[in-house]
Amino acid sequence: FPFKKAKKESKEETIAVLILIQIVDEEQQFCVFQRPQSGLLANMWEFLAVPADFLSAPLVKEEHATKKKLSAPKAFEDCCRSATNFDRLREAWGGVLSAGPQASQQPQHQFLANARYLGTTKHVFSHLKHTYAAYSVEVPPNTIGTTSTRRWLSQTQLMDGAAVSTNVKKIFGLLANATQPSKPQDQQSRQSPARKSAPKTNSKVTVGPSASKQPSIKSFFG
Amino acid sequence: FPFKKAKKESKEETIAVLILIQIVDEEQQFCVFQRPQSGLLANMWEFLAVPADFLSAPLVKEEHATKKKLSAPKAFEDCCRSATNFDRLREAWGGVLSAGPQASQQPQHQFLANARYLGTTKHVFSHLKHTYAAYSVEVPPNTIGTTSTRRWLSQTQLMDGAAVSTNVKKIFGLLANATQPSKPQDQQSRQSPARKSAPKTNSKVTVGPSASKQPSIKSFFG
Amino acid sequence: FPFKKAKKESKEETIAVLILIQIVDEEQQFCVFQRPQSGLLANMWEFLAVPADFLSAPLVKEEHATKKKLSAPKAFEDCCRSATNFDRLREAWGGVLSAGPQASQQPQHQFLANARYLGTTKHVFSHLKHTYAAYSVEVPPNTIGTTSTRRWLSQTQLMDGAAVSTNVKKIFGLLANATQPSKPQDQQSRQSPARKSAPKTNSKVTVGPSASKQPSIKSFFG
Amino acid sequence: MFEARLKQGGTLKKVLEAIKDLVSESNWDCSSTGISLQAMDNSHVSLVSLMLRSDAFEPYRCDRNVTLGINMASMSKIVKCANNDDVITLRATDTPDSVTFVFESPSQDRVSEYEMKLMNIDSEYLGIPDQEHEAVVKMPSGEFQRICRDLSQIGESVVVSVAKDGVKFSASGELGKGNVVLKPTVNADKESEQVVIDLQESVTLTFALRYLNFFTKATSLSESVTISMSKDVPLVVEYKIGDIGYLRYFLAPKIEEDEAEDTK
Amino acid sequence: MFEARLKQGGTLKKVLEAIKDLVSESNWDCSSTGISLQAMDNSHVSLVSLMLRSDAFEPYRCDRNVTLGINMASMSKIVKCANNDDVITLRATDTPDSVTFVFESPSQDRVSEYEMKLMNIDSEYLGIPDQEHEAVVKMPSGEFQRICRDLSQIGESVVVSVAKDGVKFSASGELGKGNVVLKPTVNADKESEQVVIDLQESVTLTFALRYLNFFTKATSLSESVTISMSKDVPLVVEYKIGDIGYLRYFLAPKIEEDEAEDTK
Amino acid sequence: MFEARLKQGGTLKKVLEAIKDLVSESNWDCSSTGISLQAMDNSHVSLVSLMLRSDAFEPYRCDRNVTLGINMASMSKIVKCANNDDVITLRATDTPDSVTFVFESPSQDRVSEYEMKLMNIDSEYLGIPDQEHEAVVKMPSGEFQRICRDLSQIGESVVVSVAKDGVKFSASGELGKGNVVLKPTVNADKESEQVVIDLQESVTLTFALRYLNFFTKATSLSESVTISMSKDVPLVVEYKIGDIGYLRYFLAPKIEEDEAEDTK
Repeated sequence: FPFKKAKKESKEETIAVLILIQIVDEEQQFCVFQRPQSGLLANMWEFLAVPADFLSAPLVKEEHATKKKLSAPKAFEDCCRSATNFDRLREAWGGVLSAGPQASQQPQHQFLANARYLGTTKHVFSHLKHTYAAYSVEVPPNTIGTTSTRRWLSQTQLMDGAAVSTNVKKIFGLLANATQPSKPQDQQSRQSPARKSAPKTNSKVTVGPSASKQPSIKSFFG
Repeated sequence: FPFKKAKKESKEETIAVLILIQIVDEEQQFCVFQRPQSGLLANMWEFLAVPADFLSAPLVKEEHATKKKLSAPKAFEDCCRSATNFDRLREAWGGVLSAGPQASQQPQHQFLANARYLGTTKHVFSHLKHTYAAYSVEVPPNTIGTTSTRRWLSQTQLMDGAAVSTNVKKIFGLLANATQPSKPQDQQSRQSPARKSAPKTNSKVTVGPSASKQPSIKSFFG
Repeated sequence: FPFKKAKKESKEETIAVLILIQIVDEEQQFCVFQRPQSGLLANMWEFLAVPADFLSAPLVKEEHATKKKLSAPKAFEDCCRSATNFDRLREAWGGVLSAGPQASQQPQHQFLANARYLGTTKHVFSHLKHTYAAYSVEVPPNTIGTTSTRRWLSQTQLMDGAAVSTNVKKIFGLLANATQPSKPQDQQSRQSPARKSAPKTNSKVTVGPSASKQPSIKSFFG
Repeated sequence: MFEARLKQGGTLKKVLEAIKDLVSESNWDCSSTGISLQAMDNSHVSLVSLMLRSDAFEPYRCDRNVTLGINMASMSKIVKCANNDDVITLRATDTPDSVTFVFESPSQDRVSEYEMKLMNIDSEYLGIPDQEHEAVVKMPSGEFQRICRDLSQIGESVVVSVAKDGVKFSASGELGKGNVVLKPTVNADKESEQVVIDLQESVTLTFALRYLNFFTKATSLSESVTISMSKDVPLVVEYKIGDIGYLRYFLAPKIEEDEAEDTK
Repeated sequence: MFEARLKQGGTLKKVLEAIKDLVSESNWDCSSTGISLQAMDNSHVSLVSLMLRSDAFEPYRCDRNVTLGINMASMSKIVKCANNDDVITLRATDTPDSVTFVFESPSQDRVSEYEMKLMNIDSEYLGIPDQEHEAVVKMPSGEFQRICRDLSQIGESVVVSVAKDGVKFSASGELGKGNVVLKPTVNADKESEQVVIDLQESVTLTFALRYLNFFTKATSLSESVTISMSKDVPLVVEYKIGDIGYLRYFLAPKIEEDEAEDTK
Repeated sequence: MFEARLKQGGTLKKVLEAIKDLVSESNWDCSSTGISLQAMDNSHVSLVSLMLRSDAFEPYRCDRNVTLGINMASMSKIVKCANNDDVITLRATDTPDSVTFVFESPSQDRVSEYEMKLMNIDSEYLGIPDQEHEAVVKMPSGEFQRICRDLSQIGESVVVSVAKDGVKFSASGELGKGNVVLKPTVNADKESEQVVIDLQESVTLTFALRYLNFFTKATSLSESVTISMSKDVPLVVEYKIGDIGYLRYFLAPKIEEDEAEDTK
């Protein structure tokens, strides 16, 4: 088969994704942004995303060395959690939120200080591989408004939405896992006073209808 | 059956609804507004509506007393027609029309003076009962423009539209009935000079295609 | 059959249509504009179109004289190519592009100077006959932005789009034919330096996927 | 206590399909004579009237008259959960907040029970006069459905003209005009395929196809339909439900506006 | 006066289904030899040619040649109002403003009549040379439809290669590539299931699947389809309409752009 | 070299239909024992596990273990191009960049070959403990599909209660509540119509209908389905694939939030 080897060509990019959460009428809503009208995933909706290849340098290197399936290495995790990188990311995310004529009313975006690292996931496109470093933060309700390219969706709208791409759902899975009651650091955050701006603690995130909770299959197997 | 009694809980609200009518190319168009993205009937389109519980005080009282099916009592009808209440309603409607960056070019909205009372209808949601006091008024063409949350629909678009809720169609039925030729006060209005700003007389409203008219079944039975 | 003779009544109008082309990521995109919410072809998307009955005077006269099927006469072709008319058309097109709050960033629209005549096509509506004089011009990428009533579509989106009317597809066919390699004046334009603003030469238009070209059936038969 | 057990549960499914798009909510009145419903569509242009006689049910028990205020979309969702050959039982208390639907499979291996909340619906009850009609046409229900659907392609209204030798349905619109003529059948194999015209006086009336198309959603209830017309009086379209009841639709004819309009 | 009565009305319904998505309006030319139509699709890439010979109709009367300018969507709407077993009659005056369609049920109990307004359509008539083709493949029409639909999943174009021992359809795209090979049948039970290859010279041509998928809407007209190809000449896809006529589609092959492009 | 030839190609089509809406991409692990796949859905809530044993294929050849990283939508598109009675062969090299699907018609007259590019998929492999379950219910797969679909009309979750004398599925929501009770069959004509309850301890668990409805897309694979439940452990829904393998779905029960929430 004189078929070009597709696998080796794929470009790799690291994207830092921020899930903005607001709680309205006791229901969580998640902020999504519409992609441009052309190009990759044209017109699809996704979480706030900025290129962040500076996070992935060690990752990419290791990957090329082993030529095997990757699991996010420890060094990459450290990169994602480092204070310096957090600052760079906050600046980039804030830039997106302030862009355009429909800028948020709160240009400092102080809530970004509370962003918390959720984990990493990958998505492979035909000639492109994205590594997503995902973060989440709770935003006071009505701080960030709706525009023609920015919306707040419920969990159901997000997971069932035809215009929401698979990788967004993958990233959302990280949030679901990060908020399992079994995780000790999350349990802790539940006891901390809510709405206070202490970094990393006020997320109070629950996924699913308020009456019952859907655990991930990963909390049972593996 | 240890099932909670749902019927007794339902909250009751009175809404004053204004059907704005413009005639373009000899076809009537009706102005609808999009509801907010969340909550009751999210994203659905409806006529200009403002809460007006002040109209319903006598209605609600009578209803609770009899615990039977209600027909709008005389006192409520009087409330809906009273000049004072008309002023309050016009102010509320005008407020909605002037709101937002896409305000109408004619902020006085003098045409509101010609609003005419059509009647009352109810709609029962799962835990909520709305009583609608419906009014209509003809607007000079192109006075009120289209925005992302405000549109002009033809009768067909209104009645067949998937994003138009049932209660809107009920309210529209009041207009259809109010404009039957059999009603004497309407007959009178047909003889009066059109387009003059005399209150209550210049409506010249006909429903349906111009060649023939669809009477309500109520003009035959009951 | 006492049926009114429908054929003789149809009004005739000449429309000058401009196909704006931009090349993004080596793919051609075509600019379409949304028609008004009511009237003929309400809400449909079409190329930039302006009434231009001044082009058709000789056409209409001949047509009435012969009362037979028309093929665009030589005189009309000349009209469409005349420098004076070109100026009038450019002014009209530029007016549309500059209209509204979402005006293009480049109000002079100098690229309009390069518009080139493609040919003529007709479309018969129930009581209306349109003659389209079609022109095309390549626009530097991102010169003309997207608004709620202005979009850039790929060839596939254009030909398969449900909201694109048949007459637009007919007009597009003229572009496809005009860019056949068999036409000598087009061949010439292919050797000329691209992106230079010499009138009539920098179009570099190819239709279809870049690997192969779909000829018109007319280049084989007739 | 109200309880009514219907062997052919499929009938109730068909009734819901025939009503739910026309009427969004309605009161079901249960009394010793049976279950009845009367409702106008949302625009108050047409009226639907359902009767299911008590002897359709076995057993039928109705200690006191009960009115069930029902959201049709919800009831339709629930009734769709029954199989066509299930036995359906309706049950309610004398002052009900909810109604219970029980679906039993013929073999009794599968029993489903759904409890639906009721609403307080403020509906007007119209008095429908019992009337002799000038023209009564009985025809296959599928034929009537087909004609209404076909002529909807042509225009918004249908003119129905009944004469001794046939009934004519006509429409006209932008693309042209069309008509369908049915002649009375002399001998048809099945009664359900017959076209029968019972005429006291010829009538010609105009109706909105939009509503007729809603009515023909009842086609699966009966193989034939009866259409009764008189001048200046609403049309009656009746589908018999076996020998246990009926579903009737009423629609006022359109009025030609030949009255003088004020000149512009 | 023009009048043509077609016993198998269903045939006309199928013809409309086979054309209406490709061509939005077209002239139907009626002469003593029969009814014919030639039209390009809106993008002028393909051509459809219909022939219904006069002996298909009983009676057929055409006093003068008549051209009927028809909006295909309107005609399709009207023809859908005929039952498959209805007899369809077309009727027009010598200088028509409209054409009349009459549908009669086999039992004559139901007669429908539709009158459709005509248009003045300015169409070019292309001369199609009568041509021997290098490769002619006859195959089941359903098989051809299936192949075109399947390969549309893979890519936008299909490469058709005809050789003595088989015909190969190939496509490639983002997700990979695919091909289907049909071998000539030695003995098939029915003639309609046969694959027959008639070859003077091997050919390999590329076609846009978008148009082929439009053509295969004619599949219900005939159990087999004939595909004729020669180098640098349009493909002919022919569906026979019983022994009363044919429906032919023409599509120019795609040209590989191996001419030098100006380097960027 | 990896090669596996499956006589009943339709089985592979059904497997794809049963997985593709739940999982967007997955690794297919091919070894001497057969082809297996394990994948979580995108939200990591459920898990699907497929096994097709090597003796299902004739021939089956697997020189070295191979992992095929497959986009499920692409594979579904390609597998749809096979007829139900085609023989399907999968083929890949030992270090594959692509996998080849060959579809042969039973008469061998039609051979299709599709080559699909592979992906590098970074998937976690979860260890699934082999477990005895407290309650195992075998029932007709169509019945289970019907129940899940019906109760989705009522609410988002289903409570499944298994007791000696029957299994009860319940849901509640805005419009009311509903339940379906199945009793164990004493004697059913076909084994596939039986409801069999194998119980060590009664269990009552709550599951998200959204996922169960994804699982029942496998209904066409087998006439019966086995549902295994234990307290605080994921549900197993198993469809046997003839005697050549199985498709299993795992879903964690929903947890009632009776833990104290921080008061607002």
